[in-house]
Amino acid sequence: MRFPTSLFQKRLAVSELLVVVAALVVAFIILCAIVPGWIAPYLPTEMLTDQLLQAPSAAHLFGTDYFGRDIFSVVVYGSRDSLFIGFASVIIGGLVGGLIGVISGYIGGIVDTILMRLIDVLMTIPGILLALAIAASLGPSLFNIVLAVAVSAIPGYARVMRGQMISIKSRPFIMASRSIGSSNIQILWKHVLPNSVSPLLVMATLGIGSSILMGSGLSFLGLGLIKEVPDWGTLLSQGRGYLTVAWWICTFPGLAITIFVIAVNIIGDQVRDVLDPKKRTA
Amino acid sequence: MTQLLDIQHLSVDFNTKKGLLRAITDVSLTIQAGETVCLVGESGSGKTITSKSVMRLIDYENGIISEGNIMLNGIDLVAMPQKELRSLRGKKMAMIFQEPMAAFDPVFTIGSQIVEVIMTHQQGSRSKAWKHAVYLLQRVGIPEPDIRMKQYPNELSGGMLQRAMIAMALACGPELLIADEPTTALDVTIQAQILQLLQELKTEFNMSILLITHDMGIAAEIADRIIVMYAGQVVEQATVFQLFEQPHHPYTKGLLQSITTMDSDRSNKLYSIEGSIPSLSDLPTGCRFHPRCPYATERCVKDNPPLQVVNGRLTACWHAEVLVQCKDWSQKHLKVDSLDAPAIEVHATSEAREELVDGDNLFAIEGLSKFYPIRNGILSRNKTVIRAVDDVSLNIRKGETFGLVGESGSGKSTLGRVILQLEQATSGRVMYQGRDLGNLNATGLREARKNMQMIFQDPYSSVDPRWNVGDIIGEPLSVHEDLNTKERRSRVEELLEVVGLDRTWVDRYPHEFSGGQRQRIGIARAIALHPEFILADEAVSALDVSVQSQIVNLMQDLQKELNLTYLFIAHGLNIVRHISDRIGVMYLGKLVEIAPSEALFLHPAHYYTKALIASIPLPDPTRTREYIAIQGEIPSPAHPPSGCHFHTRCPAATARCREEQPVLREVGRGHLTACHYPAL
Amino acid sequence: SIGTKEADGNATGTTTEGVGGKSSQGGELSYALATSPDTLDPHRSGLAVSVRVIRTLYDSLVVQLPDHTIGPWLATEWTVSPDAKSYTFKLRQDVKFQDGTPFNAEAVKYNFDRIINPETKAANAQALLHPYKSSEVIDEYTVKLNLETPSQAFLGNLTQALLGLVSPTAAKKDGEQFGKNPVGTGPFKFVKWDENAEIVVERNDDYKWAPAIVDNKGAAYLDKITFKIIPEEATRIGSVQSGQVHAAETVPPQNVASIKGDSNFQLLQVNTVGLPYTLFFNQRRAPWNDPKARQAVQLAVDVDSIVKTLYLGTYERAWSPLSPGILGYNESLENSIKPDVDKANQLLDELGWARGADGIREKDGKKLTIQYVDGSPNREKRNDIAAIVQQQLKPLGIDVKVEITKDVQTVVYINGDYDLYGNNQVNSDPNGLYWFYHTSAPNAAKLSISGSADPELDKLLEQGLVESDQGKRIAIYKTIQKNIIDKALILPIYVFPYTVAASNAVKDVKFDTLGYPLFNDVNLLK
Amino acid sequence: MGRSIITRLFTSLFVVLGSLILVFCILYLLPSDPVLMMIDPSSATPETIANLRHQLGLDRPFYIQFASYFNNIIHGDFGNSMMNSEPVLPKILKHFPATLMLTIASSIIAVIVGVLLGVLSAIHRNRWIDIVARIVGLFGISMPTFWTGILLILLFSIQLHWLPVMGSDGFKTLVLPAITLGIVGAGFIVRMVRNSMLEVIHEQFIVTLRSKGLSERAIMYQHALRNALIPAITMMGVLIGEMLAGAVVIETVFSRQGIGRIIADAIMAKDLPVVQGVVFFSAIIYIIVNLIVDISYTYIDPRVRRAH
Ligand SMILES: Nc1ncnc2c1ncn2[C@@H]1O[C@H](COP(=O)(O)OP(=O)(O)OP(=O)(O)O)[C@@H](O)[C@H]1O
Ligand SMILES: Nc1ncnc2c1ncn2[C@@H]1O[C@H](COP(=O)(O)OP(=O)(O)OP(=O)(O)O)[C@@H](O)[C@H]1O
Ligand SMILES: [Mg+2]
Ligand SMILES: [Mg+2]
Repeated sequence: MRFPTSLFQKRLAVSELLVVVAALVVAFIILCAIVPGWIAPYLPTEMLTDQLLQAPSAAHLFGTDYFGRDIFSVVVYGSRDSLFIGFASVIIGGLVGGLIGVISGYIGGIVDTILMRLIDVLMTIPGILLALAIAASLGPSLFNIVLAVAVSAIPGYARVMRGQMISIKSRPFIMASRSIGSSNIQILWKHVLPNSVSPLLVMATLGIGSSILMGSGLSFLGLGLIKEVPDWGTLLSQGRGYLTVAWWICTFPGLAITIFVIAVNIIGDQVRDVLDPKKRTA
Repeated sequence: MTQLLDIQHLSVDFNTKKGLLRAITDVSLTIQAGETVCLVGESGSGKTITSKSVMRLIDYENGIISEGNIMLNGIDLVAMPQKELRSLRGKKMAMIFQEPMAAFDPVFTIGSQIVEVIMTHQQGSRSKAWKHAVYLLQRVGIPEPDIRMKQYPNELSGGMLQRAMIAMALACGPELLIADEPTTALDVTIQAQILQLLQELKTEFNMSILLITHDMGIAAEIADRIIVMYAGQVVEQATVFQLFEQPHHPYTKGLLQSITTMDSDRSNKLYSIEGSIPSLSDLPTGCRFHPRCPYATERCVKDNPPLQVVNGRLTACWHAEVLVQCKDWSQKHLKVDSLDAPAIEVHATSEAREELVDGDNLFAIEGLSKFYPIRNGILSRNKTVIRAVDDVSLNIRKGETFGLVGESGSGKSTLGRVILQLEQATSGRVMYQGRDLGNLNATGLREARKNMQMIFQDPYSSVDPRWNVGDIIGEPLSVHEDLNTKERRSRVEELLEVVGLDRTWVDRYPHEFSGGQRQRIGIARAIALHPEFILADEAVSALDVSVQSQIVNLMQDLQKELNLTYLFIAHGLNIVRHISDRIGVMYLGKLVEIAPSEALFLHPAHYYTKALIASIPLPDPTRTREYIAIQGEIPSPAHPPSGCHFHTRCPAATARCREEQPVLREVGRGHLTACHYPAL
Repeated sequence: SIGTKEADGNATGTTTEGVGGKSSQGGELSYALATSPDTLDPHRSGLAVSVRVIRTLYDSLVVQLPDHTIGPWLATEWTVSPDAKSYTFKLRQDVKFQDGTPFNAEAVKYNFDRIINPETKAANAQALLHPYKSSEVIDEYTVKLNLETPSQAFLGNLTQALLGLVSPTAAKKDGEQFGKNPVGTGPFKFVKWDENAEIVVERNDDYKWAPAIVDNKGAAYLDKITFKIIPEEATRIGSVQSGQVHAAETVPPQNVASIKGDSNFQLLQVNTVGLPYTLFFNQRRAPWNDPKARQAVQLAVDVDSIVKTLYLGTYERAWSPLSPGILGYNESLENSIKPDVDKANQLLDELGWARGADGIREKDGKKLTIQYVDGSPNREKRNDIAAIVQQQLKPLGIDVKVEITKDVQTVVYINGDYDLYGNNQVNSDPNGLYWFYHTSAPNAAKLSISGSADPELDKLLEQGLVESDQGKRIAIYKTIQKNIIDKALILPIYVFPYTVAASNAVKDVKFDTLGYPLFNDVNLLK
Repeated sequence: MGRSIITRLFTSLFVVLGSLILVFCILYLLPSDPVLMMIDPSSATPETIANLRHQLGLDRPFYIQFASYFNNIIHGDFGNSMMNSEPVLPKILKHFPATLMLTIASSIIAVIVGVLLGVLSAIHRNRWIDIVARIVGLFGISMPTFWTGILLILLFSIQLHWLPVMGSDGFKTLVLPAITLGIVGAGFIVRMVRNSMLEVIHEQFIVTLRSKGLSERAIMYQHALRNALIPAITMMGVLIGEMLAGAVVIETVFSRQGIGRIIADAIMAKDLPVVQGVVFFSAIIYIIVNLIVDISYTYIDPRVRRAH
């Protein structure tokens, strides 16, 4: 593209500013997940029994919880599992769902019919029930939570990907490639897939947020993850009983989830815009 | 005479991410009451913006009128607030658009959308408005208007919708009707009907028309005055006779010369203006046309010529006065002898080509059919099929160009796809050099594909937007040939050069090219493997006339150099005539006529062919076309009429035509037609 | 005045006194329960929350008085046979079930036979009734209960609500569905049960056989009680604070202070009796079958700190396998153990567990770990206890793996897949220890939590069950308690106080010896 | 149309069967044993346990268990809860109305708020209204519902005493849960309506409408919105499913009766007949809702209507 970049920089609209802020937020949270030790002043397991339920202060930015843990530190360390739940379940759900969609949409016919009925089966059971049943069956481990959330996300990805496949399949450049003599696999790999992943990508960015939320819903229902360092959902769920006496315990992890999900969504919207060839060439 | 519309020194800017962008600069034009003015120019020259400025619709598209005046009947439109403008829009001035399907709200009935405009501007009851709407529909020639009123846009054909659109525009009796390419999306046959209708209505409603078109034929036919725009500026303004008699601006001259006429010498190259229209963000200095102008001087590079009176017309060229004196300038641009006059000399070259009538067959197509089943309801037992291609037999000879014409939906593209085995035929055979392509296995077919390539209508959507040019052109090479990256790159660069593109552009992406350039990319890809045969499906239809000529020339050059055989599908009959050796005419999946190019145009045997040819607007204002043009629209291919499919629209149809399906039979040397009563 | 009065550990049956003294008649009490009862059939129920409702619907043969003696209720007097294997009860003659069925010896026989009938699918009641064998109707109002073996706990168990007496007519009629249509002799009659929402009971006007532990011997003052089921803590407390209900049970520790500090509300609190919340070592698994290893943990876990941190001073720390207030409670164990990390380290060193690179002790290539199993949800912050224990044992070089599971039954009682697991039991008799510490029968369907197989302990527990001399019996249980602590079989954590937050309008809520609320005297200030 | 509905119902049968099998399989994996939850294993002998398992048919092979379950369903017998022997069907029917009310009420809130904000935000693209509406929408989909719920209780019930904290009787108890769940739905709808409005606004026919002299208001609300709602309606089916799922959490927070709590409890207790019953029920609802969506789709979008 040959845009004069200086013009771009001058006119940074509010919504663009929003994207920049969102990107910074996400970057910071990812940094927290990778190297929490650099950011957190305390260890997340450190129980300062003489400093229970302290309100936010300079010493404890987000206050302390009923164990006497520094909530800021717990939130910082907890980002790791939260993000893991978010990212891993999206990757698993996206890959499996995407693959089903690709096969279904590209092959079509009876394969499509069968796969789509199977997806319908998954769709008829509300996501959280499926997750609940899986989590209950397999027990609450990080991986099982991820699995539960991922499975419930599969139908969405499969449908979107199938739709993409079907619409891309009929675009003229696919026929162009076929007329050149490219094989099905070549066309699928080199044209169809690259052109159809963008909605999947957008969905995935948005899915990170909903996965984290679903994880916290499972915590609330008592099927959450129990680890030394709680993820945000668990922390929020554990702290909810203290809302009237120590609002900070669940407010900060709650905000962490909300802000992260908002930021990811803003970026997802931006990804949608950037990946949309219509908007790119306009 | 009073000016109905008076635009003075209009400049329009757009607020974009890149800052302010001036789309049109210092445009002045006037329209008198009862006058038809045509606005012509290449795509992107600012025609639509000008018309939308009049309606002040650009306000909604981040557009700002930064300079100038627009007066409608003495009312200043520029200063007027939107609220008051609304009472003028639809009432004093109305607009019709290019894509009638897109211009209607899909979720409301036609009737309610017409009634809506009446109710917005006039007091009165709904039932009165409804009655008026019915009258209007009837007036624009829509049969059964009462039923149509209650139908939704998707239930009407394109031609029908354009009529409805016109009815809607006329609802409040506007003084000015702006029509932005009202017929471009329609078939020639329908186009002729619509143009005729517009002219009738103009007098009946006593209004002025501002018609935007890029078809000089249409302008010649309908305009009183023509305004030529280039890169956001008016470059010439003259009466239709003045303009066609002697264009003063080199751009106008170029445009007129680019037109492929019915008598253009098929052995000659088509004239074309070099290069393409500049982008608004990157305008040349001085006269904006100078980079493409063969007469450009230093002055043209430095200073922008004003629109000034030269020989009783307005033109914006420093050298107009001098140029028109030149000898080669004053050569007549258009010479249209009467079509039915048989006196056109047969060019020597075409005679030579005539031999091809008996040449070697590259393709022998026998009884080819392609039916598409359509589902109506999941349980519905009575399967309906669309007979997209119905029992077509023809031969394509080595080295020739076989043209295929016909209205939209007649099955041209489908036939092309089935020949190339991109789709499985329902029945029939495609023999390629004696081999039945239908019997090949996957690898055999892929091998065969090396020899058969395709160029597509839309140069943009037929390339993967995520690939750069090098990859796009290199794709056939990487599929079929074992080359390393360097070899492939150098081959791609060669190909770029062959199709007239810069070899350094390999890393660019499709969206960074103009339409004509993109089509060259498509051609480069098609010839990469040195194929024997190329299917060009509407390969030039989406391009501007000047660019069309460039591409057609290129294709012809390549044909000579590489000894290619073309199947050239198009709906622009002029172009087909120019490029093709033989032409087939399709109607509702059937091949109704095959003939050598000249013979077809001189002696069309089938009434459908005749009608098609008669529908072509002639770029000569001195001749008025007689409207023998076909009535009605193409029937649905799912339920084709009995007997001769064309009988419903044929002036010569008899009872026999209704019952008996005619077969192709020879009516002249190499001239076949499927008509019981050929018009020879 | 604030009607709050906290019961101290020994004083069960605490009452709150009305301000005016004169109780007002009528009114509807709404009382929020923390979980949903499983059934209102006492014989099939296994949840404490059910007992709170069941107690309003049913009466028992006998009642336990605050001094641990047994008093009359539906039985006016009783005799025990010399071999202590049969009990003969004389019954009140003026009692009838709420459906009109007369209460008599037949009814009592029907009830107890029903409990041991497998088709009833009786739950805890079956265990409480053990070792009941059969009943004999002596005359209309005299019944004799025969036992397989003598049991000193038997009479005490009869005081429990789960052995309350159901109407034979109704039980026969409704069969499986009796739990949804309960009929007893209690002060309140069942009206309706909207699952997950509320249970409504109304006054039984005929009632005049209240036990000694309440003042009002006749029909209750309240017209109705609506038990609202509100599992979510914040919602439950919120509904009292907002005035939507009169009272709510199980006040989380963090809310205790604010309720106490609010002059519009009162906080009622009574310690439950039986076995306190205790962490049991699974003695089947090495290395925790070794007393020294267990002692190291016992010395390293700072229970005081746990209880203070989590319960903010509202729960008492437990010291013994039994809770204060029960017969034979051994006070001498209180403050007997002080955290001593050095000693704990030393013990583990002695056992050959050496610290590995990550600070966790190892021996023979195996890490020193504790599989700490706890149930979900985080009831009474028990999961949090696990979290703290995990942190407290880390410096000692023990890796505590916390497993929170919904399915404790399988993990603990069937698979025995744990090293440490916590539990408690509300019980009226120290014999409750038997089920936890006695070597389990080889064909038992369920493992005992402690996995004890200690002949000495077995013998003591068997003696305790049959010893008829109260003094000797107390001594036996004191020994047992000391024994258990000395061998570090368990880590007693806290004594659970039953807490109720109530508006000041609620007067005269009383509690039985086990800490269950009694509504006979309750009245609402208008 | 009528015919295609029948075919759809027919294929739906297989989908329902599929969901039943799926849930059956998942729950079959649950390690816990419902029998042990029903009786006290400490006193029951292994024989009684075995007897009970036999009685409940739990000792039969997996596929036979399913076959007999399915056979019973065909005969209208959904079995009894393992926990308290209550017949499943009446239990579901009893609890369903509360959930339905919640779903409907929150959908109404979601649609009204969502469409309003979505339209405003599209019309005023990139102005402050847009930014605010988008952020509100984002908050809606980003806050864990139980958190929102508790916050609302604290504010409206405990601080302001405006609304009851909990319960499922009467209109007042519906308000807070419906808002909590409605906010989520509104968040989704805002995004959808905004996106499709933006797309519609750039359609050619909007230009035509302007050229007809219509007011912006009429163009936006009569024409653009109606077109924009078409894709939004397809989402409604999904949304209602989400709302039913959201009920699981909301009903717990607000101590409402409802199907959500039933199933949560049943799943954890491995109460197969109840879980199966609810899944069957929710599959049916899903299918019906989507059928309704499709029918209303054809009603609103004439392009689809013709295709039928
Ligand atoms: N909203 C807009 N913002 C920025 N640039 C615009 C906008 N609308 C049109 N333009 C630019 O203004 C120039 C003139 O456009 P216009 O639509 O008037 O061309 P035209 O002559 O009607 O061409 P065509 O024959 O393709 O319709 C083009 O370069 C176009 O890209
Ligand atoms: N894949 C398909 N499925 C169903 N019908 C089809 C399909 N492709 C084409 N048709 C139908 O077959 C008929 C012929 O279509 P085709 O595209 O060949 O026409 P055409 O002559 O190329 O028209 P145009 O000039 O508009 O390109 C049309 O009625 C079209 O609707
Ligand atoms: Mg235009
Ligand atoms: Mg075509």
